[in-house]
Amino acid sequence: MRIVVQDAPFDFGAEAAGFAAGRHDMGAVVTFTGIVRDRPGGGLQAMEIEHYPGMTQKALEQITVEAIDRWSLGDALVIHRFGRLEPGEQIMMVATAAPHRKDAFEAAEYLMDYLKSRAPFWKKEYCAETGTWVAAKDEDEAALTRW
Amino acid sequence: MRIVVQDAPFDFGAEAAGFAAGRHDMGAVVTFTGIVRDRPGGGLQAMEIEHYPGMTQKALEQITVEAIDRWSLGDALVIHRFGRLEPGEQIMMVATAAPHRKDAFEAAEYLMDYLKSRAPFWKKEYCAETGTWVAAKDEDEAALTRW
Amino acid sequence: MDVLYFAWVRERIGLPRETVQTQATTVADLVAELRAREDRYAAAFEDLSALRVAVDQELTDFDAPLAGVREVAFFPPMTGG
Amino acid sequence: MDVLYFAWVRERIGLPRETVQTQATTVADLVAELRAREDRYAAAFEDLSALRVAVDQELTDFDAPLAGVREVAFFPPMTGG
Repeated sequence: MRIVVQDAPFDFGAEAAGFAAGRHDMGAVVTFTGIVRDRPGGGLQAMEIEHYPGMTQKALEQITVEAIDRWSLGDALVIHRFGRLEPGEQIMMVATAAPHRKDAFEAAEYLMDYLKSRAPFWKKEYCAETGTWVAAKDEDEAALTRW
Repeated sequence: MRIVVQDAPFDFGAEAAGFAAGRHDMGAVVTFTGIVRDRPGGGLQAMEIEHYPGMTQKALEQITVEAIDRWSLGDALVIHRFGRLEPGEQIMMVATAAPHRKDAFEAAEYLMDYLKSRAPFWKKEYCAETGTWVAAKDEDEAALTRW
Repeated sequence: MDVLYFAWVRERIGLPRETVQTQATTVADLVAELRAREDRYAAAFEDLSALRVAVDQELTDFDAPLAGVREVAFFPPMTGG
Repeated sequence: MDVLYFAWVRERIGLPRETVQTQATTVADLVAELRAREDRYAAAFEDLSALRVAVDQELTDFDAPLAGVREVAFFPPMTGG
Protein backbone atom coordinates (compact mmCIF):
# COMPACT_ATOMS: atom_id res chain seq x y z
CA MET A 1 0.00 0.00 0.00
CA ARG A 2 1.26 3.47 -0.84
CA ILE A 3 -0.55 6.75 -0.12
CA VAL A 4 0.88 9.99 -1.48
CA VAL A 5 -0.50 13.50 -0.87
CA GLN A 6 1.51 16.20 -2.59
CA ASP A 7 1.24 19.47 -4.47
CA ALA A 8 3.72 18.45 -7.18
CA PRO A 9 2.53 16.71 -10.36
CA PHE A 10 2.94 12.92 -10.48
CA ASP A 11 3.97 10.79 -13.44
CA PHE A 12 0.87 8.70 -14.16
CA GLY A 13 2.58 6.45 -16.72
CA ALA A 14 5.53 5.67 -14.47
CA GLU A 15 3.29 5.11 -11.46
CA ALA A 16 0.94 2.82 -13.39
CA ALA A 17 3.85 0.86 -14.90
CA GLY A 18 5.62 0.53 -11.56
CA PHE A 19 2.43 -0.62 -9.88
CA ALA A 20 1.67 -3.29 -12.52
CA ALA A 21 5.26 -4.54 -12.87
CA GLY A 22 6.62 -7.77 -11.50
CA ARG A 23 3.40 -9.32 -10.25
CA HIS A 24 3.11 -13.06 -10.78
CA ASP A 25 0.23 -13.67 -8.40
CA MET A 26 -2.15 -10.90 -9.48
CA GLY A 27 -3.99 -11.25 -12.78
CA ALA A 28 -5.71 -7.86 -12.80
CA VAL A 29 -4.64 -4.26 -12.33
CA VAL A 30 -7.11 -1.35 -12.52
CA THR A 31 -6.19 2.32 -12.45
CA PHE A 32 -8.36 5.40 -12.23
CA THR A 33 -7.08 8.88 -12.98
CA GLY A 34 -8.96 12.10 -12.27
CA ILE A 35 -8.24 15.02 -14.56
CA VAL A 36 -9.16 18.70 -14.23
CA ARG A 37 -11.99 19.02 -16.72
CA ASP A 38 -12.65 22.29 -18.46
CA ARG A 39 -16.22 23.52 -18.65
CA PRO A 40 -18.05 22.68 -21.86
CA GLY A 41 -17.03 25.52 -24.16
CA GLY A 42 -14.01 26.35 -22.01
CA GLY A 43 -13.55 29.11 -19.46
CA LEU A 44 -12.10 27.29 -16.48
CA GLN A 45 -8.82 28.98 -15.65
CA ALA A 46 -7.73 26.83 -12.76
CA MET A 47 -8.83 24.66 -9.87
CA GLU A 48 -7.52 25.09 -6.34
CA ILE A 49 -7.60 22.02 -4.12
CA GLU A 50 -7.52 22.58 -0.37
CA HIS A 51 -7.01 19.74 2.08
CA TYR A 52 -6.69 19.07 5.83
CA PRO A 53 -3.05 18.10 6.22
CA GLY A 54 -3.29 16.31 9.57
CA MET A 55 -6.26 14.21 8.51
CA THR A 56 -5.80 13.54 4.81
CA GLN A 57 -3.13 10.84 4.92
CA LYS A 58 -4.90 9.07 7.78
CA ALA A 59 -8.31 9.12 6.06
CA LEU A 60 -6.85 7.79 2.81
CA GLU A 61 -5.04 5.03 4.70
CA GLN A 62 -8.24 3.96 6.45
CA ILE A 63 -10.17 3.81 3.17
CA THR A 64 -7.37 1.90 1.43
CA VAL A 65 -6.89 -0.65 4.24
CA GLU A 66 -10.65 -1.31 4.11
CA ALA A 67 -10.47 -1.93 0.36
CA ILE A 68 -7.41 -4.20 0.66
CA ASP A 69 -9.10 -6.32 3.34
CA ARG A 70 -12.47 -6.49 1.68
CA TRP A 71 -11.23 -7.53 -1.78
CA SER A 72 -8.02 -9.34 -0.71
CA LEU A 73 -5.98 -7.00 -2.87
CA GLY A 74 -2.34 -7.72 -3.58
CA ASP A 75 -1.64 -4.00 -3.45
CA ALA A 76 -3.24 -0.57 -3.70
CA LEU A 77 -1.96 2.91 -4.50
CA VAL A 78 -3.54 6.34 -3.94
CA ILE A 79 -1.96 9.61 -5.09
CA HIS A 80 -3.82 12.91 -4.59
CA ARG A 81 -2.58 16.40 -5.33
CA PHE A 82 -3.52 19.68 -3.70
CA GLY A 83 -2.89 23.32 -4.66
CA ARG A 84 -3.47 24.99 -8.00
CA LEU A 85 -4.13 22.84 -11.10
CA GLU A 86 -5.02 23.81 -14.64
CA PRO A 87 -7.41 22.08 -17.08
CA GLY A 88 -5.87 18.84 -18.33
CA GLU A 89 -3.71 18.31 -15.24
CA GLN A 90 -4.04 15.04 -13.37
CA ILE A 91 -5.52 15.56 -9.92
CA MET A 92 -5.21 12.07 -8.51
CA MET A 93 -5.01 8.36 -9.25
CA VAL A 94 -5.81 5.09 -7.58
CA ALA A 95 -4.57 1.64 -8.58
CA THR A 96 -5.61 -1.81 -7.38
CA ALA A 97 -4.17 -5.28 -8.00
CA ALA A 98 -6.15 -8.49 -7.44
CA PRO A 99 -6.09 -12.06 -8.70
CA HIS A 100 -9.32 -11.49 -10.69
CA ARG A 101 -10.72 -8.52 -12.60
CA LYS A 102 -14.01 -8.19 -10.74
CA ASP A 103 -12.23 -7.56 -7.44
CA ALA A 104 -9.75 -5.11 -8.94
CA PHE A 105 -12.60 -3.11 -10.54
CA GLU A 106 -14.84 -3.12 -7.47
CA ALA A 107 -12.02 -2.13 -5.14
CA ALA A 108 -11.01 0.77 -7.40
CA GLU A 109 -14.60 2.02 -7.56
CA TYR A 110 -14.92 1.68 -3.80
CA LEU A 111 -11.71 3.68 -3.28
CA MET A 112 -13.01 6.41 -5.57
CA ASP A 113 -16.47 6.54 -4.00
CA TYR A 114 -15.07 6.81 -0.48
CA LEU A 115 -12.25 9.15 -1.41
CA LYS A 116 -14.77 11.54 -3.05
CA SER A 117 -16.98 11.85 0.02
CA ARG A 118 -14.81 10.92 3.01
CA ALA A 119 -11.30 12.25 2.35
CA PRO A 120 -10.85 15.92 3.33
CA PHE A 121 -10.34 17.65 -0.01
CA TRP A 122 -12.25 20.63 -1.35
CA LYS A 123 -12.16 22.01 -4.87
CA LYS A 124 -12.56 25.63 -5.88
CA GLU A 125 -12.95 26.54 -9.55
CA TYR A 126 -11.69 29.83 -10.97
CA CYS A 127 -13.48 31.21 -14.04
CA ALA A 128 -12.99 34.78 -15.19
CA GLU A 129 -11.62 36.08 -11.88
CA THR A 130 -14.37 34.44 -9.82
CA GLY A 131 -13.74 31.54 -7.49
CA THR A 132 -16.55 29.09 -6.73
CA TRP A 133 -16.39 26.15 -4.35
CA VAL A 134 -17.47 22.94 -6.02
CA ALA A 135 -20.60 21.64 -4.29
CA ALA A 136 -20.70 18.02 -3.19
CA LYS A 137 -23.06 16.01 -5.37
CA ASP A 138 -25.90 14.01 -3.86
CA GLU A 139 -25.00 11.20 -6.25
CA ASP A 140 -21.53 10.97 -4.69
CA GLU A 141 -22.99 10.49 -1.23
CA ALA A 142 -25.55 8.04 -2.66
CA ALA A 143 -22.75 6.05 -4.33
CA LEU A 144 -21.59 4.92 -0.88
CA THR A 145 -24.79 3.03 -0.19
CA ARG A 146 -23.91 0.25 -2.59
CA TRP A 147 -20.93 -0.85 -0.49
CA MET B 1 -10.32 4.62 -30.72
CA ARG B 2 -7.26 2.45 -31.11
CA ILE B 3 -7.25 -1.36 -31.34
CA VAL B 4 -3.94 -3.20 -31.36
CA VAL B 5 -3.45 -6.97 -31.72
CA GLN B 6 0.20 -8.02 -31.63
CA ASP B 7 2.59 -10.67 -30.36
CA ALA B 8 5.16 -8.14 -29.13
CA PRO B 9 5.03 -6.80 -25.57
CA PHE B 10 3.49 -3.37 -25.11
CA ASP B 11 4.59 -0.60 -22.76
CA PHE B 12 1.71 -0.27 -20.31
CA GLY B 13 3.07 2.88 -18.63
CA ALA B 14 3.65 4.70 -21.92
CA GLU B 15 0.27 3.60 -23.29
CA ALA B 16 -1.57 4.66 -20.14
CA ALA B 17 0.25 8.01 -20.01
CA GLY B 18 -0.33 8.68 -23.70
CA PHE B 19 -4.00 7.83 -23.38
CA ALA B 20 -4.55 10.09 -20.36
CA ALA B 21 -2.48 13.01 -21.66
CA GLY B 22 -3.81 16.27 -23.01
CA ARG B 23 -7.51 15.77 -22.26
CA HIS B 24 -9.30 18.88 -21.14
CA ASP B 25 -12.84 17.61 -21.65
CA MET B 26 -12.61 14.20 -19.95
CA GLY B 27 -12.43 14.07 -16.16
CA ALA B 28 -11.95 10.33 -15.78
CA VAL B 29 -9.60 7.74 -17.25
CA VAL B 30 -9.80 4.05 -16.29
CA THR B 31 -7.34 1.37 -17.33
CA PHE B 32 -7.43 -2.40 -16.90
CA THR B 33 -4.39 -4.60 -17.39
CA GLY B 34 -4.48 -8.39 -17.54
CA ILE B 35 -1.33 -10.17 -16.36
CA VAL B 36 -0.31 -13.83 -16.75
CA ARG B 37 -0.91 -15.16 -13.26
CA ASP B 38 1.14 -18.03 -11.92
CA ARG B 39 -0.68 -20.86 -10.18
CA PRO B 40 -0.78 -20.59 -6.40
CA GLY B 41 2.51 -22.18 -5.33
CA GLY B 42 4.00 -21.66 -8.81
CA GLY B 43 4.41 -24.17 -11.62
CA LEU B 44 3.06 -22.29 -14.63
CA GLN B 45 5.80 -22.21 -17.24
CA ALA B 46 4.05 -20.25 -19.94
CA MET B 47 0.76 -19.37 -21.54
CA GLU B 48 0.13 -19.60 -25.26
CA ILE B 49 -2.56 -17.35 -26.68
CA GLU B 50 -4.10 -18.33 -30.01
CA HIS B 51 -6.37 -16.01 -31.94
CA TYR B 52 -8.35 -15.82 -35.20
CA PRO B 53 -6.43 -13.19 -37.21
CA GLY B 54 -9.19 -12.31 -39.69
CA MET B 55 -11.81 -11.85 -37.02
CA THR B 56 -10.00 -10.51 -33.96
CA GLN B 57 -9.53 -6.88 -34.97
CA LYS B 58 -13.09 -6.69 -36.29
CA ALA B 59 -14.61 -8.20 -33.12
CA LEU B 60 -12.64 -5.86 -30.88
CA GLU B 61 -13.69 -2.87 -32.99
CA GLN B 62 -17.36 -3.83 -32.73
CA ILE B 63 -17.16 -4.19 -28.95
CA THR B 64 -15.28 -0.90 -28.59
CA VAL B 65 -17.63 1.09 -30.84
CA GLU B 66 -20.56 -0.22 -28.76
CA ALA B 67 -18.87 0.95 -25.55
CA ILE B 68 -17.99 4.38 -26.99
CA ASP B 69 -21.59 4.92 -28.13
CA ARG B 70 -23.24 3.62 -25.00
CA TRP B 71 -21.17 5.64 -22.52
CA SER B 72 -20.33 8.65 -24.76
CA LEU B 73 -16.64 8.00 -24.26
CA GLY B 74 -14.07 10.55 -25.35
CA ASP B 75 -11.77 7.72 -26.36
CA ALA B 76 -11.06 4.03 -25.86
CA LEU B 77 -8.00 1.84 -26.32
CA VAL B 78 -7.67 -1.96 -26.53
CA ILE B 79 -4.34 -3.79 -26.80
CA HIS B 80 -4.25 -7.61 -26.79
CA ARG B 81 -1.24 -9.84 -27.29
CA PHE B 82 -1.06 -13.36 -28.71
CA GLY B 83 1.68 -16.00 -28.75
CA ARG B 84 3.77 -17.23 -25.84
CA LEU B 85 3.77 -15.29 -22.54
CA GLU B 86 5.38 -16.03 -19.20
CA PRO B 87 4.03 -15.40 -15.69
CA GLY B 88 4.11 -11.70 -14.88
CA GLU B 89 3.85 -10.61 -18.52
CA GLN B 90 1.05 -8.24 -19.47
CA ILE B 91 -1.47 -9.93 -21.77
CA MET B 92 -3.69 -7.01 -22.63
CA MET B 93 -5.04 -3.66 -21.55
CA VAL B 94 -8.09 -1.52 -22.09
CA ALA B 95 -8.46 2.20 -21.34
CA THR B 96 -11.52 4.43 -21.35
CA ALA B 97 -11.94 8.20 -21.02
CA ALA B 98 -15.23 9.85 -20.06
CA PRO B 99 -16.36 13.11 -18.49
CA HIS B 100 -17.36 11.29 -15.28
CA ARG B 101 -15.91 8.34 -13.39
CA LYS B 102 -18.99 6.12 -13.38
CA ASP B 103 -19.06 5.99 -17.18
CA ALA B 104 -15.33 5.37 -17.48
CA PHE B 105 -15.55 2.47 -15.00
CA GLU B 106 -18.65 0.90 -16.51
CA ALA B 107 -17.32 1.12 -20.05
CA ALA B 108 -14.02 -0.50 -19.04
CA GLU B 109 -15.86 -3.35 -17.32
CA TYR B 110 -18.13 -3.77 -20.32
CA LEU B 111 -15.12 -3.93 -22.65
CA MET B 112 -13.52 -6.57 -20.45
CA ASP B 113 -16.68 -8.65 -20.10
CA TYR B 114 -17.30 -8.69 -23.85
CA LEU B 115 -13.66 -9.12 -24.80
CA LYS B 116 -13.45 -12.18 -22.50
CA SER B 117 -16.37 -14.01 -24.07
CA ARG B 118 -16.79 -12.55 -27.56
CA ALA B 119 -13.32 -11.84 -28.94
CA PRO B 120 -11.63 -14.88 -30.55
CA PHE B 121 -8.75 -15.59 -28.18
CA TRP B 122 -7.92 -18.93 -26.54
CA LYS B 123 -5.43 -19.54 -23.77
CA LYS B 124 -3.38 -22.67 -23.23
CA GLU B 125 -1.37 -23.09 -20.04
CA TYR B 126 1.88 -25.07 -19.94
CA CYS B 127 2.82 -26.70 -16.64
CA ALA B 128 5.57 -29.34 -16.42
CA GLU B 129 5.54 -30.21 -20.13
CA THR B 130 1.75 -30.51 -20.27
CA GLY B 131 -0.44 -28.06 -22.16
CA THR B 132 -4.02 -27.51 -21.05
CA TRP B 133 -6.59 -25.27 -22.72
CA VAL B 134 -8.13 -22.83 -20.29
CA ALA B 135 -11.86 -23.55 -20.03
CA ALA B 136 -14.30 -20.68 -20.38
CA LYS B 137 -15.89 -19.81 -17.04
CA ASP B 138 -19.66 -19.80 -16.63
CA GLU B 139 -19.24 -16.59 -14.62
CA ASP B 140 -17.67 -14.87 -17.64
CA GLU B 141 -20.68 -15.70 -19.80
CA ALA B 142 -23.01 -14.71 -16.95
CA ALA B 143 -21.19 -11.35 -16.62
CA LEU B 144 -22.65 -10.32 -19.98
CA THR B 145 -26.22 -10.43 -18.70
CA ARG B 146 -25.78 -7.25 -16.67
CA TRP B 147 -25.26 -5.13 -19.78
CA MET C 1 -15.67 -22.88 -48.66
CA ASP C 2 -12.82 -22.46 -46.15
CA VAL C 3 -13.32 -24.19 -42.82
CA LEU C 4 -11.11 -23.07 -39.92
CA TYR C 5 -10.45 -24.73 -36.57
CA PHE C 6 -8.98 -23.16 -33.45
CA ALA C 7 -7.64 -24.26 -30.05
CA TRP C 8 -8.54 -27.86 -29.12
CA VAL C 9 -10.83 -28.22 -32.14
CA ARG C 10 -7.77 -27.60 -34.33
CA GLU C 11 -5.74 -30.08 -32.29
CA ARG C 12 -8.38 -32.84 -32.42
CA ILE C 13 -8.93 -32.50 -36.15
CA GLY C 14 -5.22 -32.11 -36.71
CA LEU C 15 -5.24 -29.14 -39.05
CA PRO C 16 -5.95 -25.39 -38.79
CA ARG C 17 -7.83 -24.90 -42.06
CA GLU C 18 -9.12 -26.82 -45.07
CA THR C 19 -11.21 -26.20 -48.17
CA VAL C 20 -14.46 -28.14 -48.18
CA GLN C 21 -16.77 -28.81 -51.12
CA THR C 22 -20.26 -29.08 -49.69
CA GLN C 23 -23.95 -28.81 -50.52
CA ALA C 24 -24.80 -28.15 -46.85
CA THR C 25 -27.30 -25.32 -46.45
CA THR C 26 -26.73 -24.61 -42.74
CA VAL C 27 -23.83 -24.83 -40.32
CA ALA C 28 -25.57 -27.80 -38.65
CA ASP C 29 -25.67 -29.64 -42.00
CA LEU C 30 -21.97 -28.95 -42.51
CA VAL C 31 -21.20 -30.29 -39.04
CA ALA C 32 -23.15 -33.49 -39.81
CA GLU C 33 -21.13 -33.96 -43.02
CA LEU C 34 -17.81 -33.40 -41.27
CA ARG C 35 -18.74 -35.64 -38.36
CA ALA C 36 -19.48 -38.51 -40.78
CA ARG C 37 -16.03 -38.27 -42.38
CA GLU C 38 -13.64 -39.67 -39.79
CA ASP C 39 -13.30 -40.35 -36.07
CA ARG C 40 -11.22 -37.24 -35.44
CA TYR C 41 -14.06 -35.08 -36.79
CA ALA C 42 -16.62 -37.03 -34.80
CA ALA C 43 -14.48 -36.46 -31.69
CA ALA C 44 -14.13 -32.72 -32.37
CA PHE C 45 -17.86 -32.22 -32.98
CA GLU C 46 -19.08 -34.62 -30.31
CA ASP C 47 -20.62 -31.98 -28.04
CA LEU C 48 -21.91 -28.93 -29.91
CA SER C 49 -22.71 -27.12 -26.66
CA ALA C 50 -18.93 -26.94 -26.11
CA LEU C 51 -18.41 -25.29 -29.51
CA ARG C 52 -18.87 -21.86 -31.01
CA VAL C 53 -19.12 -20.99 -34.68
CA ALA C 54 -18.30 -17.90 -36.76
CA VAL C 55 -19.54 -17.44 -40.32
CA ASP C 56 -17.54 -15.00 -42.43
CA GLN C 57 -15.85 -13.88 -39.20
CA GLU C 58 -19.02 -13.05 -37.30
CA LEU C 59 -20.19 -15.11 -34.32
CA THR C 60 -23.44 -16.91 -35.07
CA ASP C 61 -25.22 -20.16 -34.21
CA PHE C 62 -25.53 -23.60 -35.75
CA ASP C 63 -28.77 -22.74 -37.56
CA ALA C 64 -27.01 -20.11 -39.67
CA PRO C 65 -27.45 -20.53 -43.45
CA LEU C 66 -24.39 -21.09 -45.63
CA ALA C 67 -25.57 -19.56 -48.93
CA GLY C 68 -22.82 -17.27 -50.27
CA VAL C 69 -20.56 -17.94 -47.29
CA ARG C 70 -16.78 -18.07 -47.84
CA GLU C 71 -15.45 -18.94 -44.40
CA VAL C 72 -16.74 -20.97 -41.44
CA ALA C 73 -14.76 -21.31 -38.22
CA PHE C 74 -15.26 -23.71 -35.30
CA PHE C 75 -13.72 -23.20 -31.87
CA PRO C 76 -14.35 -23.57 -28.13
CA PRO C 77 -15.78 -20.70 -26.03
CA MET C 78 -13.32 -17.82 -25.99
CA THR C 79 -10.97 -17.19 -23.09
CA GLY C 80 -9.23 -13.89 -23.84
CA GLY C 81 -8.59 -10.94 -21.56
CA MET D 1 -8.77 23.33 21.98
CA ASP D 2 -7.78 24.06 18.39
CA VAL D 3 -10.66 24.79 16.03
CA LEU D 4 -9.96 24.54 12.30
CA TYR D 5 -11.99 25.79 9.33
CA PHE D 6 -11.71 24.73 5.69
CA ALA D 7 -13.01 25.85 2.27
CA TRP D 8 -15.91 28.33 2.45
CA VAL D 9 -16.22 27.90 6.23
CA ARG D 10 -12.65 29.24 6.50
CA GLU D 11 -13.50 32.07 4.11
CA ARG D 12 -16.67 33.09 5.92
CA ILE D 13 -15.05 33.09 9.34
CA GLY D 14 -11.95 34.70 7.91
CA LEU D 15 -9.31 32.51 9.51
CA PRO D 16 -8.06 28.93 9.12
CA ARG D 17 -7.51 28.07 12.77
CA GLU D 18 -7.91 29.47 16.26
CA THR D 19 -7.52 28.34 19.85
CA VAL D 20 -10.81 28.35 21.76
CA GLN D 21 -11.33 28.18 25.53
CA THR D 22 -14.66 26.43 26.06
CA GLN D 23 -16.71 24.45 28.55
CA ALA D 24 -18.76 22.94 25.72
CA THR D 25 -19.31 19.21 26.22
CA THR D 26 -20.39 18.36 22.65
CA VAL D 27 -19.66 19.65 19.17
CA ALA D 28 -23.20 21.06 19.04
CA ASP D 29 -22.54 23.08 22.24
CA LEU D 30 -19.32 24.43 20.74
CA VAL D 31 -21.18 25.43 17.58
CA ALA D 32 -23.78 27.27 19.69
CA GLU D 33 -21.00 29.17 21.49
CA LEU D 34 -19.25 30.13 18.25
CA ARG D 35 -22.47 31.14 16.55
CA ALA D 36 -23.25 33.55 19.41
CA ARG D 37 -19.88 35.31 19.02
CA GLU D 38 -20.19 37.32 15.83
CA ASP D 39 -22.13 37.54 12.60
CA ARG D 40 -19.41 35.86 10.54
CA TYR D 41 -19.66 32.78 12.80
CA ALA D 42 -23.44 32.87 12.66
CA ALA D 43 -23.17 32.99 8.87
CA ALA D 44 -20.72 30.10 8.71
CA PHE D 45 -22.78 27.87 11.00
CA GLU D 46 -26.18 28.93 9.68
CA ASP D 47 -27.06 25.56 8.13
CA LEU D 48 -25.51 22.60 9.92
CA SER D 49 -26.78 20.19 7.25
CA ALA D 50 -24.29 21.84 4.87
CA LEU D 51 -21.39 21.21 7.29
CA ARG D 52 -19.25 18.28 8.34
CA VAL D 53 -17.17 17.96 11.47
CA ALA D 54 -14.02 16.05 12.40
CA VAL D 55 -12.89 15.57 15.99
CA ASP D 56 -9.20 14.81 16.45
CA GLN D 57 -9.04 14.23 12.67
CA GLU D 58 -11.80 11.64 12.49
CA LEU D 59 -15.15 12.37 10.83
CA THR D 60 -17.96 12.36 13.34
CA ASP D 61 -21.29 14.11 13.97
CA PHE D 62 -22.50 17.10 15.94
CA ASP D 63 -23.47 14.98 18.97
CA ALA D 64 -19.84 13.94 19.51
CA PRO D 65 -18.48 14.63 23.04
CA LEU D 66 -15.53 16.97 23.47
CA ALA D 67 -13.94 15.56 26.64
CA GLY D 68 -10.19 15.17 26.09
CA VAL D 69 -10.42 16.46 22.53
CA ARG D 70 -7.54 18.56 21.16
CA GLU D 71 -8.74 19.49 17.66
CA VAL D 72 -12.14 20.13 16.08
CA ALA D 73 -12.50 20.94 12.37
CA PHE D 74 -15.51 22.31 10.49
CA PHE D 75 -15.87 22.14 6.70
CA PRO D 76 -18.34 21.59 3.85
CA PRO D 77 -18.96 18.12 2.36
CA MET D 78 -15.79 16.89 0.69
CA THR D 79 -15.23 17.12 -3.06
CA GLY D 80 -11.97 15.29 -3.74
CA GLY D 81 -11.19 12.79 -6.42
